[in-house]
Amino acid sequence: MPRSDMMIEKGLTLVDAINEALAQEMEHDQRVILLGEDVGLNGGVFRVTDGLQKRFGVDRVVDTPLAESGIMGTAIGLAMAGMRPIPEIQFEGFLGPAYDQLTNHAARYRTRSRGAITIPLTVRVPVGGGIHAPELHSDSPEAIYAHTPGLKVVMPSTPYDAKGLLIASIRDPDPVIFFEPKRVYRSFREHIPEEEYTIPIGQAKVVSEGTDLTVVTWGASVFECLAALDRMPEDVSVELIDLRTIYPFDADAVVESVRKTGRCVVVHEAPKTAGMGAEISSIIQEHCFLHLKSPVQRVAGFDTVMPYYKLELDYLPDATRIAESIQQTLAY
Amino acid sequence: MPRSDMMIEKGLTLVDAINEALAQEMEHDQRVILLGEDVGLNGGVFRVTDGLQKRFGVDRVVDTPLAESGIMGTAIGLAMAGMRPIPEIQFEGFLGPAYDQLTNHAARYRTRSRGAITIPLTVRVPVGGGIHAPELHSDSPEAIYAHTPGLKVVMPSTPYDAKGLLIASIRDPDPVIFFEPKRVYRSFREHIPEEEYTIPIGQAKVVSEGTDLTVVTWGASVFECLAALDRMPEDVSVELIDLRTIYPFDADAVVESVRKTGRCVVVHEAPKTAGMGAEISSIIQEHCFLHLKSPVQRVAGFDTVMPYYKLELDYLPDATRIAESIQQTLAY
Amino acid sequence: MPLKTVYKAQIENLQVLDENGVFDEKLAPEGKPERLADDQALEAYKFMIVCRHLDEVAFKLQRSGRMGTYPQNKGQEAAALGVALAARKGEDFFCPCYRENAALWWHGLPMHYILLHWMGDERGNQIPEGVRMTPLSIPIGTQMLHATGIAWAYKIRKEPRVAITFFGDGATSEGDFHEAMNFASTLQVPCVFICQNNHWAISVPREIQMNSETVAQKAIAYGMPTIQVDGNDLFAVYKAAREAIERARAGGGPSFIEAVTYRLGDHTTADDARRYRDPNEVEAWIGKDPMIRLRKYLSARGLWDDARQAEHEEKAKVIVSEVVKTAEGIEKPTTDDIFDHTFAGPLPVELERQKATMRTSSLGQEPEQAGLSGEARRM
Amino acid sequence: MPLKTVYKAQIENLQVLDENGVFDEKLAPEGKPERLADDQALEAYKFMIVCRHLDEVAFKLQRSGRMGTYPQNKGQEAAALGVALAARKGEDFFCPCYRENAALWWHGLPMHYILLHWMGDERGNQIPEGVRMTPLSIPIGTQMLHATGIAWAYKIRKEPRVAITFFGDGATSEGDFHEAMNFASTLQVPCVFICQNNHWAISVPREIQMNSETVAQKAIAYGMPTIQVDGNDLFAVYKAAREAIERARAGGGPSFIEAVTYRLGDHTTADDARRYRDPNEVEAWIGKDPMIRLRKYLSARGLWDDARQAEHEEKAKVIVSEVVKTAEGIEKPTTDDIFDHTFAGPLPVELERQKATMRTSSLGQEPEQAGLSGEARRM
Ligand SMILES: Cc1ncc(C[n+]2csc(CCOP(=O)(O)OP(=O)(O)O)c2C)c(N)n1
Ligand SMILES: Cc1ncc(C[n+]2csc(CCOP(=O)(O)OP(=O)(O)O)c2C)c(N)n1
Ligand SMILES: [Mg+2]
Ligand SMILES: [Mg+2]
Repeated sequence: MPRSDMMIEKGLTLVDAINEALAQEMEHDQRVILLGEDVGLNGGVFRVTDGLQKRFGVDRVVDTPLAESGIMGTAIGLAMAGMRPIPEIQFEGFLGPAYDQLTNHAARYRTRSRGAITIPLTVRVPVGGGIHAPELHSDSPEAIYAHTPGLKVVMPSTPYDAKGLLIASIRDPDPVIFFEPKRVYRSFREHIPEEEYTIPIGQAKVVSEGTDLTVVTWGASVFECLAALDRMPEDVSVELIDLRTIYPFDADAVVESVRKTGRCVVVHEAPKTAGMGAEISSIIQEHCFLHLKSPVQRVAGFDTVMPYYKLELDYLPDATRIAESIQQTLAY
Repeated sequence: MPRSDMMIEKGLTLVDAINEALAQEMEHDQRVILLGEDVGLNGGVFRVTDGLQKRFGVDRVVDTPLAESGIMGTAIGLAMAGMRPIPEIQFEGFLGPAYDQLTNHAARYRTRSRGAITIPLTVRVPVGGGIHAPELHSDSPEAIYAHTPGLKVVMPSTPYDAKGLLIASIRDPDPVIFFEPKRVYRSFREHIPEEEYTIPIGQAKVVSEGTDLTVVTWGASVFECLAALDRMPEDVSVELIDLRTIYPFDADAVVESVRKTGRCVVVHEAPKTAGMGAEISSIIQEHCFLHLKSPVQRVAGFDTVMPYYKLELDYLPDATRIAESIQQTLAY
Repeated sequence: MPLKTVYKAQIENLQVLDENGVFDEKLAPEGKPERLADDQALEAYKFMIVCRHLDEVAFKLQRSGRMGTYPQNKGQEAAALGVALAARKGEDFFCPCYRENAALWWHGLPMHYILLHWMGDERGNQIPEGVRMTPLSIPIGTQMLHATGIAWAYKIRKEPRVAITFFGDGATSEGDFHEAMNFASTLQVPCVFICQNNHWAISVPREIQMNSETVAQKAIAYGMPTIQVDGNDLFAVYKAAREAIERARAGGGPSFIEAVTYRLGDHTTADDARRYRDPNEVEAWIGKDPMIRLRKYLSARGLWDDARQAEHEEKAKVIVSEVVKTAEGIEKPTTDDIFDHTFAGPLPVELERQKATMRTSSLGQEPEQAGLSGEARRM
Repeated sequence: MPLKTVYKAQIENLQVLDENGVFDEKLAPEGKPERLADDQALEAYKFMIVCRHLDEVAFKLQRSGRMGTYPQNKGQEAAALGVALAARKGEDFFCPCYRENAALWWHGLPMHYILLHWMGDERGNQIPEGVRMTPLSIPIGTQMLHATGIAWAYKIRKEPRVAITFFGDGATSEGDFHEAMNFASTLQVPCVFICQNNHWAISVPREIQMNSETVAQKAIAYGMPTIQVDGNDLFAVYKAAREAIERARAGGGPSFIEAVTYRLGDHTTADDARRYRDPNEVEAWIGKDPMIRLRKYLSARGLWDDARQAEHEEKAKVIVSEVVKTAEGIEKPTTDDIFDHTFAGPLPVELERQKATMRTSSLGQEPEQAGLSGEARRM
């Protein structure tokens, strides 16, 4: 699909970038098919697959029955049979019914069959809070899947990264969960290459360089962190790392940065306890022990169920909480 | 049921202790019912519910259809309606199909209804490896549930703890996952009180006191750690903590110990990345930063799918790996 | 007999009051319990006017930014209310989805609760004492298992109560639907399954959702009594629901009812059905609106006229604006509310700390750590 | 017509060869493709002898500590093999459970693979090139969705192949069964669902598992062609499977077959069925053994006698001992095997480190850290 005037002029949103990546991969690889609830004529509830059924036909962009385990399980079958299925789960809260197929089959098949059967599928899932959605539409379960061997877990925060990482995920011969931070879907536009490109899974991105403290984050929180950085005094130099891939995450980038800065704050929306922040904090401790000038801090969601939207902004880590934690860490 | 001669003479196994706790709670509380696959006449595949259907009838010890989501979901309904259901999931690998009901309903109902509807259920689940079982019968998913707000996660390692913690779990007004380390089911006997008693959820146990290093673990790994301690030189004094409750875990006990010893090794069977070891390591760093003489080490399962049984002992952390890590940590 | 028929089944369709207001007296003879009496029908109609009005107002609240996403119930009032009328208020229990507001309100849920829910406030789920239902359910297809479990408890305790669960056509595709039906049938619990087949699951029409000719036949898999009814016909729904509920109460086990109806509005306010739905189809169903035919029936019996219609529409406005005022008058919860209902007892230490400080970072939380920070600088 | 029948269905039961060896010529006339020819029946019988023998030996391997848990297939060979005979080897695809070894072996799975699997070795799942099946499946009820997806791929690519999935009566209680059936039917994919109803799911009898009179009627929910067959009758299974498979291949969509059979052994070697099963029930089914009646049939046709039986039992012993030798001759995998198949590409750094050191702790892993430890002591 040629880009719209708006896209040419102002750039692409995250939604546009994902849509373009899907279209381009479908164009050059007949094995790629999309399946899920309302992904067809309706173009998905976030319109991410808009226009794709019209373009590629009802056999390649398929509205399925309302059954997440069915979507994941048949996608696994499609993948076994040589297709490159891209199932969409409408919201991260509805990964629940697909959990068994995803973790006990998709994630295990390569190793349980010692390579004889492989599952090249990419599960697209909107993730995270902040859009005033109903219950179970605002969670951040990335740590659950990072703890599940055999899965790769990706979460881009920008249109550029989304396109490159999605293409890399689709081409990856193993199952990838591709989390799309829904708060960022249309929050800004970015000029990105029209041709296809990939960004390697597992590489973090240094969003801003710094020497006094490292902030590690991903997804929509990247923008809260940027806002927090804006509030820092001139003489404070913070390095901001967007992890982009949650598993396998770029420990080297994190460790290198913290060995330089000696201080770190990890930020994520998911509950603190046993979240990815714990993993990153531990890895830092293990590999930067003697460089650490203060304990790694975790600015995360609380260990409660994500509240309904009247309170969601109180729950989510925001620039204020992040900035405060940075300052406390610097002052330690 | 009166204790057998064997029990009187040699003590109770973990299986016996759980069976006794169930029987006693069923005896004094008509609301308690057991449900699950094969829990009735067959007494469960591990015989944990042996004799209970005969004693309490088919209405209180119920063989259900083969459907874990159904077991969990109807147990939730029973709990809503004032019963105290104790569903059994046959192996931790089969929590998968029940994941949605457990995490999106059982765990959330109290807070989503602001206390109007509560779910006092105790899910019993055999857990862990080491018994030469088939695929999906040897996993350790405790971190997944510790990261799920609204659930309590318990894992006793001894008959005494199992009885006291199970009774506490059943009486707890909220959902509890009660993991039973299957490797310990019949591995030893212990004399425990015949009358009912409870052990508070959330309290760790100091298995052995020490001053040089703290080992934190739970479940079957407790015994690997004890074996490792046996191999330590005379002059090395290790404090061994059995966490017993995974969520909410006893951070105070851990922190207090590490503030004393300055060194810590966390041991668990689950994969390392984003496992509970990460949480414990992070909490220690946060609260013992200046007391730490060496980085907290994690001796855990590898970040791979749990292998079939020919290789399971290579996968599971054993006394050798634990002892080595203790020594490296002490030498740091 | 080597090729023999070992099982037979069929599905009946019930309609009592058709879309022209024609009533089949044979199916629901005057004065018989399976026939809604005039006063009941009248009350039901008046109630529907209020429900419909609140539904329209809720839509507008969302449009004007005063409420989050809202799924309109328009056109499905008879399916909900027919069941509610057949169930015993204060005794039987509902496990709803989100398109049977009328049933919940009829059974005592304060009307503003549903607005509160969609305003992103859990207190809209804090079902008052004595009102017997679970809150609206967001994850599709999951609540039927709860109804089955609740009904199971009734059976165990020998209480003459029935659990009734509502769900859509789309929900019948979820595995949990299957498991609930099977548990209910094998355990023979007093549970009634009401499927509001409104022909759509967001943008997915029934034919893509399933390949069966009826939804009702899904119950055949479980050997469960089942029927298809005209869900826009209050009398048919009432008759079928009454039969199923009383059978369940009498120990006769669960039943399934497919109420054939139609989603007249968009899926929710976040949806635009014009993207995927033929307007002619909607047009055709507008004529089958359950309220139109009930009004015709009442008018034909001399119980209703334009004046009363106008009067009750006015009354509805007053009631509804009161409901909106109540909902909007409820202040934002405090942040303590995020924490306080996580567990029954005192909060775990870490969670208590999070609540007290509204922070998850460890620095600045513990007095001892504050003291230690001096040491840190010396390092 | 306000109360009208909108749907009708019935379930047929097919038996061609009864337990006394009596054959219904009308149902499968000599020479017709739906009738197994003599040479096929003969080959099948000989194969069953080997399968049965290997099954018994596997049981003993477990008892003598040379293998882990094993689920015997005894008594269910006809249900498996009847389907395998009707499917095209090298083209059609199986998604099995664990009680249709005969079908997998017939379609080319080296026999020792199944022993390897139960010996706790993933290489028993490393299906060789050209053999078209997934490995044995442990989590009950989950593999039918894979078959549906595979069949879907065939449909998309217009390949004349069929995916065939086997599962037990217990498996039909899982939500995934329902979702697979619904996806298969709505998408009209070439998938055949074979339920081996062996009356038990571990200790749970069919009547507690479900309240339906047949398993076959579960397919009515999906508008899917369905039949109940005598699963101990190779001819009935073959005829029904052939019809379903060829219908699927021709674009006629999925089918369901309930093969009524019986688990003659314990659930697995870890089970003791005497705890829950009436020995009289087992006794009655021993007489219905699929091999007994097939032998009668072949004998009646002059194709079999005691001498050939003895001869082939001897042959089976030789084959089976070879299979056991092969399985036991395979050395324990290296620990690298734990890691190497986690992902296609090079392992992530941390995982590579774990593989290289067989450790998860960070100390003693990195040279730099080793260097740092001097610093640490100075601290
Ligand atoms: C488990 C789950 N998956 C997906 C969704 C997203 N979703 C919300 S409503 C809906 C369609 C429901 O259709 P149906 O059951 O027919 O009910 P209706 O809305 O038509 O009343 C979907 C897919 C959800 N809420 N829950
Ligand atoms: C999801 C899941 N739940 C539970 C089990 C434990 N389990 C193994 S076999 C079995 C019974 C299976 O019965 P059925 O489907 O009838 O097959 P059969 O063993 O009779 O061939 C159970 C409950 C499992 N393997 N997977
Ligand atoms: Mg619908
Ligand atoms: Mg069975």
